[in-house]
Amino acid sequence: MPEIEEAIRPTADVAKDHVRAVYVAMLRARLLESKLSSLYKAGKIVGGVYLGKGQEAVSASLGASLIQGRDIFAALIRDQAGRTAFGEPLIDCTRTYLGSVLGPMKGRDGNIHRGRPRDGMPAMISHLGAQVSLVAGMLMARRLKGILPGTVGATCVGDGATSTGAFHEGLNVAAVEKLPMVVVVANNQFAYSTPTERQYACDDLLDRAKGYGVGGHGVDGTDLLACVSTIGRAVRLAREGHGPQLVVARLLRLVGHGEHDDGSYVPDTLRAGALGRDCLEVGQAQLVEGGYATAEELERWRTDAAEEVQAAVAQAQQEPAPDPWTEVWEACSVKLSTEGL
Amino acid sequence: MPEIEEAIRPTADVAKDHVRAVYVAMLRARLLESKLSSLYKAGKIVGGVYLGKGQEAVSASLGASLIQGRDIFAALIRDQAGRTAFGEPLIDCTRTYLGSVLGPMKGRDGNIHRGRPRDGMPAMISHLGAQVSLVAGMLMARRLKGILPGTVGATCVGDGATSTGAFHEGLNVAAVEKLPMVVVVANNQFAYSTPTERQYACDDLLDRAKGYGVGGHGVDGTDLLACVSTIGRAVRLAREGHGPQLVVARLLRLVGHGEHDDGSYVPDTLRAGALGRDCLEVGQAQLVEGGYATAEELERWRTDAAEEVQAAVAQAQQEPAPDPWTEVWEACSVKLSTEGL
Amino acid sequence: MSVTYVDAILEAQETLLRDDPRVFLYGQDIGKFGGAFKATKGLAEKFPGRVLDSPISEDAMMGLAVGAAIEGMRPIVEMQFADFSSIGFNQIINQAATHYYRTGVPVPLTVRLPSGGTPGSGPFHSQSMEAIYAHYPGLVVVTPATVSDAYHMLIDAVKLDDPVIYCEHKFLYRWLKSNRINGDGLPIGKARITRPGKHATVVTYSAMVHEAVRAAERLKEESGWEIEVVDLRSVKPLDIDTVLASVARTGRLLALGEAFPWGGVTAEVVARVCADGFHLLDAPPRRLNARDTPVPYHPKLWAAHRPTPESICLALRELLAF
Amino acid sequence: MSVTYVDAILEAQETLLRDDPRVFLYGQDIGKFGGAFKATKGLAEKFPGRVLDSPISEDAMMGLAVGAAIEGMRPIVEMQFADFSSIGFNQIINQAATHYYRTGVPVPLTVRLPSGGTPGSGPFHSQSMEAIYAHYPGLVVVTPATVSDAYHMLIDAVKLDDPVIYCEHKFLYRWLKSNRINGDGLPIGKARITRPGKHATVVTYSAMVHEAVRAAERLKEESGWEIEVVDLRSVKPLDIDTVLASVARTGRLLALGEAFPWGGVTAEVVARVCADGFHLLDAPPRRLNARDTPVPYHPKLWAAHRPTPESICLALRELLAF
Ligand SMILES: Cc1ncc(C[n+]2csc(CCOP(=O)(O)OP(=O)(O)O)c2C)c(N)n1
Ligand SMILES: Cc1ncc(C[n+]2csc(CCOP(=O)(O)OP(=O)(O)O)c2C)c(N)n1
Ligand SMILES: [Mg+2]
Ligand SMILES: [Mg+2]
Repeated sequence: MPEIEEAIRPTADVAKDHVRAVYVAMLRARLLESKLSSLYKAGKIVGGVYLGKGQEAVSASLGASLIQGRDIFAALIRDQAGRTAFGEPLIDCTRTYLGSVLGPMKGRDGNIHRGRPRDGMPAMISHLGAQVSLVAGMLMARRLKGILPGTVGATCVGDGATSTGAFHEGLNVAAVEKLPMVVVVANNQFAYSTPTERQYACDDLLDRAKGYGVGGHGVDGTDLLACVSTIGRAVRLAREGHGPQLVVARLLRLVGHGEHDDGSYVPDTLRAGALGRDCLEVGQAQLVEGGYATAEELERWRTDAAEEVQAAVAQAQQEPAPDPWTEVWEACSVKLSTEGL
Repeated sequence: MPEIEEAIRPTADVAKDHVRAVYVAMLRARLLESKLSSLYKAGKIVGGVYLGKGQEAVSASLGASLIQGRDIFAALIRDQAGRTAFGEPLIDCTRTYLGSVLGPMKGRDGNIHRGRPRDGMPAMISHLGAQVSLVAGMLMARRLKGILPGTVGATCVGDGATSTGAFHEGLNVAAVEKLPMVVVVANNQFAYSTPTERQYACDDLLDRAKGYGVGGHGVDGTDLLACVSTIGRAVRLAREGHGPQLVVARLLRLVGHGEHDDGSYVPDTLRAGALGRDCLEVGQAQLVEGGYATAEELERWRTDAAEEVQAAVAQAQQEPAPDPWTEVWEACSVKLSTEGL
Repeated sequence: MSVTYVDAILEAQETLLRDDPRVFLYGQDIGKFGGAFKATKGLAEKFPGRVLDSPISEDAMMGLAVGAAIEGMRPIVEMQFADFSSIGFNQIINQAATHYYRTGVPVPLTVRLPSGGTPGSGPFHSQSMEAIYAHYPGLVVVTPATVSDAYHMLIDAVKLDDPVIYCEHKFLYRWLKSNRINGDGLPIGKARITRPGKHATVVTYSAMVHEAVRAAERLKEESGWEIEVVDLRSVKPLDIDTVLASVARTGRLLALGEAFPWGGVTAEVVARVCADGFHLLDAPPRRLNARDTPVPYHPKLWAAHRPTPESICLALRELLAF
Repeated sequence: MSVTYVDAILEAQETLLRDDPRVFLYGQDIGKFGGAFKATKGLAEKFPGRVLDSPISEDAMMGLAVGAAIEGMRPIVEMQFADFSSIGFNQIINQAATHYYRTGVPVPLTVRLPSGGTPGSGPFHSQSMEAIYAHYPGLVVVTPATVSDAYHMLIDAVKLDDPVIYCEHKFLYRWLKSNRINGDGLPIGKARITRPGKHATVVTYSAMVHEAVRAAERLKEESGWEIEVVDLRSVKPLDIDTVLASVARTGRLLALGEAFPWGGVTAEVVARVCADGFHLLDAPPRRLNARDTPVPYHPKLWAAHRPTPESICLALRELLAF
């Protein structure tokens, strides 16, 4: 697979564009999400809102390391930035949150459950951990079709999701099959309100990699450049045939679990500490200091992103809601009986 | 808990008696099981027969390190020796296999599913891994009642069972709660016909201990003295408050998965190698060489055990089968309605 | 001062923790945080060490509860949503449900399942799983529809020596209020005539009791029909005697539920009534369930997915017209 | 030369693997070993890389199958016993069943569940889970009772674009033989009149079809009654038209099943017949199921736990006497 290797191995130039692209995705996601938050507070959203604030560097680094149209990205609850980096249009998000029937889920499912499975973006179910084996299966299919190597499948989970049997079974199966898979654990120190000491007893979730026989990579999730390089390397290793790679990113969720939650259980000391840094601010400084972008570029990106968000919201808001009268109430694709039962 | 520590900390003498007791349990189990095997071939058994041949050293070392009436032993599929060492009377086994209504399960469940939950021996369900959290719960109950420390809960699983979500969730919960629990993995290289390379991808299942934040202990499961000391230490550490301990014993199942299976998928090279040693023979040699027992004693133990097995079989064979007419067909202990539905 | 349905659940748990040292609570975020729906608010502080946050491990949560129950404790497990009990399914149906029959040792645990649909909750936060659990011998399945039942049936569930699946309806949590918790002493296993009538019987449970009453009121106003509403309260055991007595009075049966249409409580009710009270029926019995798709996310779809007063009225009119 | 029921399953899988490159098999011990029941014997050698041994991870097995199906493959997953599908339950009902409705992308997978009781198998190797899966929108549930159906319905299941739960009865594996596999072309979703009759209809499926036929023969011999036996073949969709047509002829219905008595197929059948064919019934419909306890281990208890020709005859005599 030499040509694939080349395509993603960062040369100095590629790396620069890549970092810029990651940052832009983070920025677009952040602005979109803060808009969603306002809309939620204004009662304009259908259902709950779950944001990825503080996790954009991790998520976008992953999304941007994957190749849309070839790879698989099973985004999870806090992956707006990764989705954006992977190439999901913002309108998929606003349509879903605002209940447009034109969204990818047609109003049948909502918010972060959206996806386009045929475009390498499976639509998550709520049950945590369940997407790990699903991605493994998508990769198995490709192997059976003879189109592996060449594809990477990736998914993100939280620290809490590592306690699920599904996570364990899925990662283990992927390891047994030596699939080109990347599982990123965004360890944001809490699962809803539950701190990590009630979730696991090991020193570092990274200690699990060896037990599964997979590659292990730890990273400071607030550090954009570190995320780009570590997650990029994990994706590359998977792509090059080294089997599943487990990335554990340390960071903090800078919002509540959902917008209904103020996250007041997160101690101030944590917020004030290194984990509480805002990866977008860190990234911005890194971009300027490292000469990846100028202050003007940053400003323009922000303006562009704000306009784009505005447009995506405006468009979705004008679109019709699903109509129960024209809804096709069928759970199977094939009609075997007149009644459906 | 000083008095408990004393009770099990092997002094020279205690250690000798302890090793002898372990060996006797192994022997009794072996003879009982070979009798069960003959009975199975003669069509005298109700249902399937699952034996622990080759795993007696591991199992009995565990059973003998636990204190009946105080500790919990959730025996699994290949734990006849551990059950015997823990104190389960042989008649519980023969009654269950021969379908006597006087057995602990009254004919409602069979073979290795028997137990006496009120005496610290939960009755396993078939679903692998499920007993891990159950034992954790029994220990939690004791902690809540204020009678922890002082108790150890132990269970055995196979290499195959480590792939279950239940094993993962259960061990993780035990670790989070820092429960005095010992989980012994009898890695007998196969899960039914499936070799370990289709089961997991790590070098050694022991590598998992760190990922759960629990103690880890590896042992050659064919070596009686090694098992006694390693498993004894794991139990002691659990009892002394060091949280869950994971023991991984390397060995080989010297029989088929069940007596219906000839195990022909096990390569001869494995059988002929170090893992294929018979722990009972190894143990016998160790006993004699180490001065733990004389040849006469060994011979007497064998005769006693054979008689005991014969008696347990003879007794169970005379006993009545369950009678559907007098059977109490009730799944709940409380009768809430006349119909039960 | 009024008590909501979720307050009643909180209060019942407080009472149980206070009065019975064997009781403890186990679930995700139920400790200091007080639970996703605040059904355990303040309890961790009041009962230190007895209200425990669990990892996201529904299988282990249930296995742990069975183990504790075997040892004589009375665990109450909160599933964050009923839908996630699918992960604890194996431990519930194979470990908890079979234990008494297999060993003679009962398993006194209670699983709280925040159940049923609310607008915008979608396919994985809206499920009604009572029929799944009721299928299994060894489980008791209750579905309180009132504030008082929410309280008393939880107390009774925990007192029962057998495993109880306690299905609490999320839609009722804050919407349903009562001036006080006043029990009428009905035990688990007994249904209640929520609204007496004489022209047709609606047999239902949980949130649908209220939709049925609404439909009944509408039909009364509009056309003078007197619809009797029977609240099953527990779906297993199912109080067929009360149902039959009602059908004997009205001659007409509508079995109503919010769950999926294949099988389930409504099928069991109709099948039982037809087997035991065939001669009582003056018209073919009817069923009304949710539609045969996952529960949709968008409120507009959701409202058309489950039975509503409108669709209940429609079904009743057809039943009455027979 | 005769073909057994399990041979038919093996042969169907061989045909599928041969004719459709999208098909692969996944399950515990199904590779070189050929499966716990030898339903995949020789296939790993004939189709290298397409018959894969899985770890003991039913949740992941099902998740993997869904993922592969989304990508256009046609996985067949063998559960070692239906009972262990309780671990794959979440992936089946939440991932597979909801996928088409949620995303518009169908999930063409088949899960083979070795189901039902055999003497000495006990509570965890004897379960019938068809009713559990049939409750969920998005799943098709089939229950072949004949050698030919075992073959053809498996072929049809794999060809179907939707997830199919294929319940194969372990009791029939080697006991049921046929001279050849001769299909009658019935598709999934259509029931079959296995034995025509005129005095009563037994609606049943899977192994109980044979017990019903035995009972029918006995009643014919002993008293001249002509009992019609309807084999549902698939329990979801359930072919109520064929059932109603039969009941229209006989006026009497016994719904018979091997599963637990609360809910399930028999409740659904009775409820549907009563709703749609109330006027066709000359007697109250009856149900006969297993007893309401876990499936007992000892053959003597087992034989009294599930319906037998004797208990079916008894139920039919009461039905006929009405
Ligand atoms: C199996 C399962 N149990 C419970 C839940 C409810 N739930 C949704 S998100 C969440 C917390 C997740 O924590 P984590 O995995 O750390 O991800 P984070 O929200 O921190 O990104 C919980 C408990 C669920 N979705 N799935
Ligand atoms: C969840 C689950 N899936 C499948 C089975 C069927 N089964 C019974 S024993 C067994 C193999 C177990 O292997 P291992 O855990 O290594 O134990 P061993 O038999 O080698 O002692 C399997 C697959 C089961 N009991 N539980
Ligand atoms: Mg988290
Ligand atoms: Mg093994």
